[in-house]
Amino acid sequence: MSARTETRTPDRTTADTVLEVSGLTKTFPAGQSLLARLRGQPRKVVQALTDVHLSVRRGETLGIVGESGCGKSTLARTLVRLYDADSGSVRYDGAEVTALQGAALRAYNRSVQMIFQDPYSSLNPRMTVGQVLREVLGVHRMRPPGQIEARIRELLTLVGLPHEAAGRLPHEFSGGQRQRIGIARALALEPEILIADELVSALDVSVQAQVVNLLLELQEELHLTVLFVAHDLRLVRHLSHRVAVMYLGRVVEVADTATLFTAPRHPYTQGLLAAAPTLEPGTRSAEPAISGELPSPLNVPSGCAFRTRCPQAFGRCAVERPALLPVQGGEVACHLYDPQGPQGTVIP
Amino acid sequence: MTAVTTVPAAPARARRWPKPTLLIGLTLLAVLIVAALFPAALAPHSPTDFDYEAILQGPTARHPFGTDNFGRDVLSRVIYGTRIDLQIALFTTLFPFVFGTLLGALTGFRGRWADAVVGRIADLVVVFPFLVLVIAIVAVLGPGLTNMYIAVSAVGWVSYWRLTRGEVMSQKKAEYAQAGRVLGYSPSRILLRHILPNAVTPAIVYLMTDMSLGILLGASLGYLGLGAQPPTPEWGVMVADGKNFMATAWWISTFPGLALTLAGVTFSLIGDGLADALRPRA
Amino acid sequence: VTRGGQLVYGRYADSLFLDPVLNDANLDIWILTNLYDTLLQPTSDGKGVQPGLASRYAASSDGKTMTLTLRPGLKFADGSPLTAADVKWSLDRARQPEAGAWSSSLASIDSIAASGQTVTLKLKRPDPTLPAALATFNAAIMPQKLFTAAPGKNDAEKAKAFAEKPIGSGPFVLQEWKRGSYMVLKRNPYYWKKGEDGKALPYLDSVRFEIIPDDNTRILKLQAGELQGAEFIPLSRVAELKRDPKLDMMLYPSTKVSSIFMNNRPTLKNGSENPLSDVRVRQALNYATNKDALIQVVTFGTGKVMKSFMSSTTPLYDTNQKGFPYDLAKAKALLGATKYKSGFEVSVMATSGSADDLALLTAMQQMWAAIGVKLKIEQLDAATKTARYRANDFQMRTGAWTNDINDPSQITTYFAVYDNIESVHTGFKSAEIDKLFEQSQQELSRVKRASQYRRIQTIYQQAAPIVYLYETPYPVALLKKVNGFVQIPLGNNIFAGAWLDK
Amino acid sequence: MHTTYVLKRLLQIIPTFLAVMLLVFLLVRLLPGDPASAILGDRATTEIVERTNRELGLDQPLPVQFLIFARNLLSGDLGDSISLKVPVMRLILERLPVTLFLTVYAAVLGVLMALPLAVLAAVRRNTWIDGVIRGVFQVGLSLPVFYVALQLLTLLGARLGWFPIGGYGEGFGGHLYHLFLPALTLGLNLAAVLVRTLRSAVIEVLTAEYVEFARAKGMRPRVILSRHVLRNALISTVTLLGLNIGALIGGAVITETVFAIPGVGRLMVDAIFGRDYPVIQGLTLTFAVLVSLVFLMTDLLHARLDPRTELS
Amino acid sequence: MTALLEHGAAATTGTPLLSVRDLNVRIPTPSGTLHAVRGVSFDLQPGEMLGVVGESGSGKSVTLRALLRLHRPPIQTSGEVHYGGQNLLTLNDQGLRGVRGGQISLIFQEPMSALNPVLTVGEQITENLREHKGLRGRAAQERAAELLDLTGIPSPRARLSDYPHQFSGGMRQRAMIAIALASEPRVLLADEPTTALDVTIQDQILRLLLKLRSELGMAVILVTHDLGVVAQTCDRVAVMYGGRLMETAPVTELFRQPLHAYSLGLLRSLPGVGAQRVPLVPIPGGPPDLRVTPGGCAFHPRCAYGDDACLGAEPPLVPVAPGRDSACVHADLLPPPGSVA
Ligand SMILES: Nc1ncnc2c1ncn2[C@@H]1O[C@H](COP(=O)(O)OP(=O)(O)OP(=O)(O)O)[C@@H](O)[C@H]1O
Ligand SMILES: Nc1ncnc2c1ncn2[C@@H]1O[C@H](COP(=O)(O)OP(=O)(O)OP(=O)(O)O)[C@@H](O)[C@H]1O
Ligand SMILES: [Mg+2]
Ligand SMILES: [Mg+2]
Repeated sequence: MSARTETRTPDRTTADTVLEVSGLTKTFPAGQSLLARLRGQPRKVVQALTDVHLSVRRGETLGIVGESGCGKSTLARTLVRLYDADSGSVRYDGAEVTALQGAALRAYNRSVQMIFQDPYSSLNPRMTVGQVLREVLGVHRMRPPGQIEARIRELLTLVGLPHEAAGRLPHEFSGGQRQRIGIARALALEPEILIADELVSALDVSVQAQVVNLLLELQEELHLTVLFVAHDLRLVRHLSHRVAVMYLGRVVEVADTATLFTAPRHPYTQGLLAAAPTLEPGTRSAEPAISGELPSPLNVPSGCAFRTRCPQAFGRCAVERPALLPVQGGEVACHLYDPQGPQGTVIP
Repeated sequence: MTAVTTVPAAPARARRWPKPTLLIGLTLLAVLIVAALFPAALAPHSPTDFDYEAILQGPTARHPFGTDNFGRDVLSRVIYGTRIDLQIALFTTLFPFVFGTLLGALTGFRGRWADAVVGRIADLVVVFPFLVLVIAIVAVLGPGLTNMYIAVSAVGWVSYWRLTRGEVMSQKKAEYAQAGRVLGYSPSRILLRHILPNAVTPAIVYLMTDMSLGILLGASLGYLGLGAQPPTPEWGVMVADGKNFMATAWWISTFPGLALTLAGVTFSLIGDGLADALRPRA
Repeated sequence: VTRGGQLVYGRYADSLFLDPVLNDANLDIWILTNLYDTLLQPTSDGKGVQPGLASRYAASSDGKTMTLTLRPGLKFADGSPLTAADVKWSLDRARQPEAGAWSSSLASIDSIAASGQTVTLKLKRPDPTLPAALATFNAAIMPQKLFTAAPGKNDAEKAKAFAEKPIGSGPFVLQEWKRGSYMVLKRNPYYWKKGEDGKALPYLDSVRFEIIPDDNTRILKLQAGELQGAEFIPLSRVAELKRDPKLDMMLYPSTKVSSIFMNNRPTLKNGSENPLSDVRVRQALNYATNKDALIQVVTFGTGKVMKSFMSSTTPLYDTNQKGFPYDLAKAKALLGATKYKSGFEVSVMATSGSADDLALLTAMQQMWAAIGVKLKIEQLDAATKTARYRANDFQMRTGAWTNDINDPSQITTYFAVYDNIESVHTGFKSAEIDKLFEQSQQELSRVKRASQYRRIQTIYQQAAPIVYLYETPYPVALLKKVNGFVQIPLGNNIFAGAWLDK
Repeated sequence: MHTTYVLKRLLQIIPTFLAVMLLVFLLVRLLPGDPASAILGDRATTEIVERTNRELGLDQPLPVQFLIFARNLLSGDLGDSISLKVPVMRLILERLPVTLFLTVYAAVLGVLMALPLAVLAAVRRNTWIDGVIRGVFQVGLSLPVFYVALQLLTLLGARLGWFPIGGYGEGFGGHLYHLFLPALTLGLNLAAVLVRTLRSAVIEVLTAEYVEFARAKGMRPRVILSRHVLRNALISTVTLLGLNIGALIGGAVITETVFAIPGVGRLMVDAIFGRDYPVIQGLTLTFAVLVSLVFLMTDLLHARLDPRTELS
Repeated sequence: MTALLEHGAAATTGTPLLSVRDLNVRIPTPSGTLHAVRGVSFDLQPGEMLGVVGESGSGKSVTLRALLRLHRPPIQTSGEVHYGGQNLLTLNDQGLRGVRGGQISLIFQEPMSALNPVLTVGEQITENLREHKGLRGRAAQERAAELLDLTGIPSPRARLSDYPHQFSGGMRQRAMIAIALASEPRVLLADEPTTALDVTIQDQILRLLLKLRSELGMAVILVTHDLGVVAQTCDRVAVMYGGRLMETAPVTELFRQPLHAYSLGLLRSLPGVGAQRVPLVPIPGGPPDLRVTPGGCAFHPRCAYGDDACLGAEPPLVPVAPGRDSACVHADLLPPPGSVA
């Protein structure tokens, strides 16, 4: 079955790779009845991430897209060590981070920060913006005590909030402003990598634009590397240098933005793009892009996870999991693009 | 860098005045506290002195609430009772609240075996008949308020533990708590500074209900002779003592009964008000 | 009189165990005489004895033999004959030392002989208390055959089984018993005593006891006519119920005396010095106690001042006893002569939840404060209080007494004679009383006995081991249509002569 | 349907039961005063007390006593009451149904009062109706049970003569009639607790989108109330009821005393004051099992009412 | 009839199916009364798919609910909603119930909270069938299964006895549509029916709506804030801001040339297809405070084209071009969205 065990192609680990994810797997235990356990049935697990390979280049914006539940957040959270991976490795500047603890972990987190999706629950409702920032700066001794207030003002300016904002509680801010506060909080640690999990999904388009602009400016100014996790393909396309497409816990395609959006390879990517409504009235195709629903992560289909909804699936797809292989402008995990031909070398 | 200075001013800072419920509740509480602190200044008579000349007298100008079977002034006893009953309210809930909440925070946050162990103990406490425990403790240590507090505390923490544990378990999944971890905060900081303040509200609101329950429990134990000991002017015991005179001298139990109701209403108003006031604005 | 009907009577608590010999509680004792009959019976005024199952009894001149003649044709409630053999068996069972606390009342009996209608008691010594003892519940006559036929390996087990469905020769027989709820006694058709109409007692078809622990509820139920009688009316409500035109508020004379027992020992259990060991202190406390005020506050005017340690209803009570009239000056003077002239603190054990104890002690706190004595009230539940008291671990405690036997010897053994229970654990000991008591126990002359008892009461009063308080009656409220019911000074509820107006 | 779950829960009761057993055994023996003192009273001499203790087996070392207790328990024997001299099991079997009847009756009355009133208060929230309902129950919640009981008894029993004063009655109808006032007393207390929580639960349900959706579907108000609002509000009622019913069983003491009901509450108090060890032990264990079962039933009922619940 | 169903060809003439005039909704809150919908008027033609867009809080949902008079006191609804010759806002309760769900159905954004968690999907459909179609028992079951089938739920008969939580998000949305369709309504009001869903499922649901529209001849009001959804699905668009309609236009027209500064702002703030990683053009500022009556055009404080002409009375929604209404004083000044501002 495990036809694919060969090591990663060396060219992937280029000098400017800042974060290298390989073979990352993460499962969550699912509830199971006592009877089933007594019967010795294997414990069911939610397959949130399966053998994920991904490299992030310094200074780039890497978009991560995929349907709900495909593991985007899990990936983000595993990268910042909110979750411990089951297996696989994450290297930051060449150093393994999956086992970091204590001070080393804190140092890592200073470099790799995360901004959360929900502008309402990601801020402690009882702490003023000033307190939030003071705490981060204080705990990590980012500045001597005397300079903390000045730094807070600096950060607020950086994210475009008035200085008076320091004295206010989160509920006094709009959603967009709260996301700015979240960004300021992450930036207080002067990170190198910013992981933005659905940063603007909860915002109105007009406000989205404000936050997106801020992100662009900050990236310019602070040379940030950004992992931009989102649903919205239009935004991802606008922001990202490269895009990774995930499906059921796997990365199925990674490519330059231009390549991905103009010449998507994976049938899933194609379907996804087709399903996203464009702003051109009347361009809808006759047939639905992808039919059916996402299979349960408790019961991931064998072989290629997408085969159950794939219009081009064939025999091999059900038995062999396609590896993420390099193609022009990116990588794709689909038997259709197997250099040895779609039929590959597999038992019929 | 061009700061986005065009950001709109935040929505007008909505001043949150306490709701009328809370205001009324706090006002009533203030009245009770004044009565508890300065009973001597308010009460026209001694709460314990007998007056054999004035036994079982109905309300008069001299004794607005009448006198009891010892000729004691009911008004004065009600006023002096305030301190006792507020004390009961406080002491029956203080330890359960503090201990239960902290334990709930710890086990809800760290879970695993500690949670399981405490859960078992809580089961035990809940299925053990409260009265047996109270009477046992009171019998071992003697009746009186202190031992009632001990008995109630031995049981009372479970509610707070449950409430806080559940709330902490859900709060720790909130993104702000997760953010704390990514920001490299220590677990204790996340728990105490971030989660607990947000998780403690139900416990505080319950505290108010619990306070009136505490007073009522005092009254019930008084009925069984296990509560406050005479001549302590405790409202519940006064009501119980007056029950034999309900037909002939209604005032003996009615006025302390009103005081109990007043205290109950006070705590409940504060509870409702706090529930509202402490709810964080999203 | 009118015959028939059911009398529903409200009791504050249920009986526990209906065996005459092995029980201990007033709850049982006070109704047992309705189920079991004794050879002799106490008179209704509690001062003497009258014939019961035995129509005649005679003592030999040396006082060492007593001969009793049974009435002819006696039957148990199941119709089986009551024989002299039953009497012998019953008394033998009751007097064996294992038979609980009451066996000592029959201790003077050496042997018993039964023949025909005659029962002969051979005594070890003359015993003036024996007639009273034979009129006491533990000397009840039980059916030997039925009892021995009851399941069980030994006497205790058989007693348990038999007490479930007891058969005696009393006026009533147990018909139904739902523990904690009600008990129904039905008329024993074989009862020997005749009523005013010349026919066999009792008049009532049945008596139903309803258990109603709450005083208020009991009264409400009576007022609503759901009960025809209710015991233990709180004294605070006596005046009110007296005014109720539908009710007879009865205050039956009782042998109940309430007092405060003092620890007379020089040191307390915890080793500290005990001011109460000084007789002047004890007298001072007695004089400083305003009994009249207490009677007002605690008994709502129903009580009367206690002048001897025994109640005025007890045989051989000395009417010349003065007790301790309230005299604050005397109290101060007495205390002033001791080293406690500036006062002291004393602690008293009270029964928690007892309204009377609390009323009493709160009032006494105030009274004794006048002579500088600070009374600390310690409330304990009854079992704890008893345990502490029995271990002599107390300074003062509240207590009340009722006689079970129609004779002064019972209270005296407990209150005044050290050897039994250290004079109700006060530690009081008087060689003279011990001697007088021993003599009185064999003194057949009532006059001489009376003078011995006069002396005992005087000595006791002078030594003041207790604080004399008051005597109180049995408060029972009855509907007007209830007649002929009596609770005798010993506490026994006598339903045999009760009848209801139609 | 949930057999394994039920089995698991029943298994879980066992350790709790054992702990309760040990705890109550030690606790009663820690109490000052001994059964002999309690039943023999003031007068008994030392020899008599000792003899009684010997007869009761209380002179044995504690571990031995415990082993005997445990062994008898396994064979279903809770021992004999010391003061009443009858098997504890029999006492419990006699008295428990009374208390259970009262408790269930009270719970039914409580829910019957609380549910409609809570719904009314919720529907008319912040109006005077709401205020009156909440106010009345607040007063009920602030007064001691015995006071409420006595007032009900005086008014509905003695003054108006609608109900008998105390007692248990004969037959089902008799029980219903006799226990009405005590059940009402307890029920009022329970209702006061329920109304508070239910009102907010109903308000929550009323503002839930599915109620809005039902209205948008053109459902009749009655249908909306019964099918959509009440069914959902019932879920929280059941949970709340389960939590309170244990307290209700344990809290019947005072009601049983005032209303002269021969239930286990009164028995328990008498047993404790009388140091009747076997009765205390037996009742405590019964209570523990009962409450555990009530909790289990609540959870099962909850699962029935709310299909979202996962029992595990 | 079919002509009406042609995409983008909804007639602007003819008798409207639903006609809304001067709809106002006032919501009292502790801090003042929110005037959440202010003088909204529009017509819905038979078979038309009308999109309503606008930022969060602009009053889209409140408007939709007001159409069915779902707001309860103390919320006040005034104006006229004409349907079938009746004003729904003054109709008696019984008549209203017949229209609600019977003639006009409403579906919500969050199917999880809009479906009663304790009733099976089947029960919730048959409930509607009984109320509006008088169907009971087996017949109702059959019909319910048909409806589920119609919305594309596999093995519909078996799923009838499932509870909502046993469905996936997309299936729940379908189930809700099935419930709404049970009464064969003439109008379907859909409040963000796909916002919570993935694009792939959104695509399926929108197709379903389009299919049902053409098969059943329903008119649909589709509330959304996704302009892409509007572009792909609707015939006509109404743009809401601050409780008012700012512009109504045929969908192609709007995207070609918006005639309200706010519509323009909305379109501009979206990333264009062309340039990557260049700053977007946000609408500055935040939504208006609905508690205060604006002194002029509600959008004026955020508007790049605003001047004194916008102040004074609030500009009314007036026809500015054939089939197009706008409330913008400067409607004719506005450039097409693609050009640089
Ligand atoms: N803490 C957790 N416990 C159990 N399962 C989890 C947990 N977190 C995520 N999952 C499961 O893992 C899978 C991936 O979830 P994840 O949140 O990473 O998806 P996502 O791509 O971020 O989805 P969305 O777009 O909805 O945010 C899902 O099936 C989810 O249910
Ligand atoms: N029940 C209510 N109580 C108070 N304010 C309300 C209520 N319902 C709506 N509002 C307010 O009315 C305004 C319009 O709300 P509405 O829900 O119609 O917006 P919307 O356009 O649907 O927004 P969204 O896109 O977020 O759904 C908002 O300011 C909202 O806060
Ligand atoms: Mg996510
Ligand atoms: Mg909306």
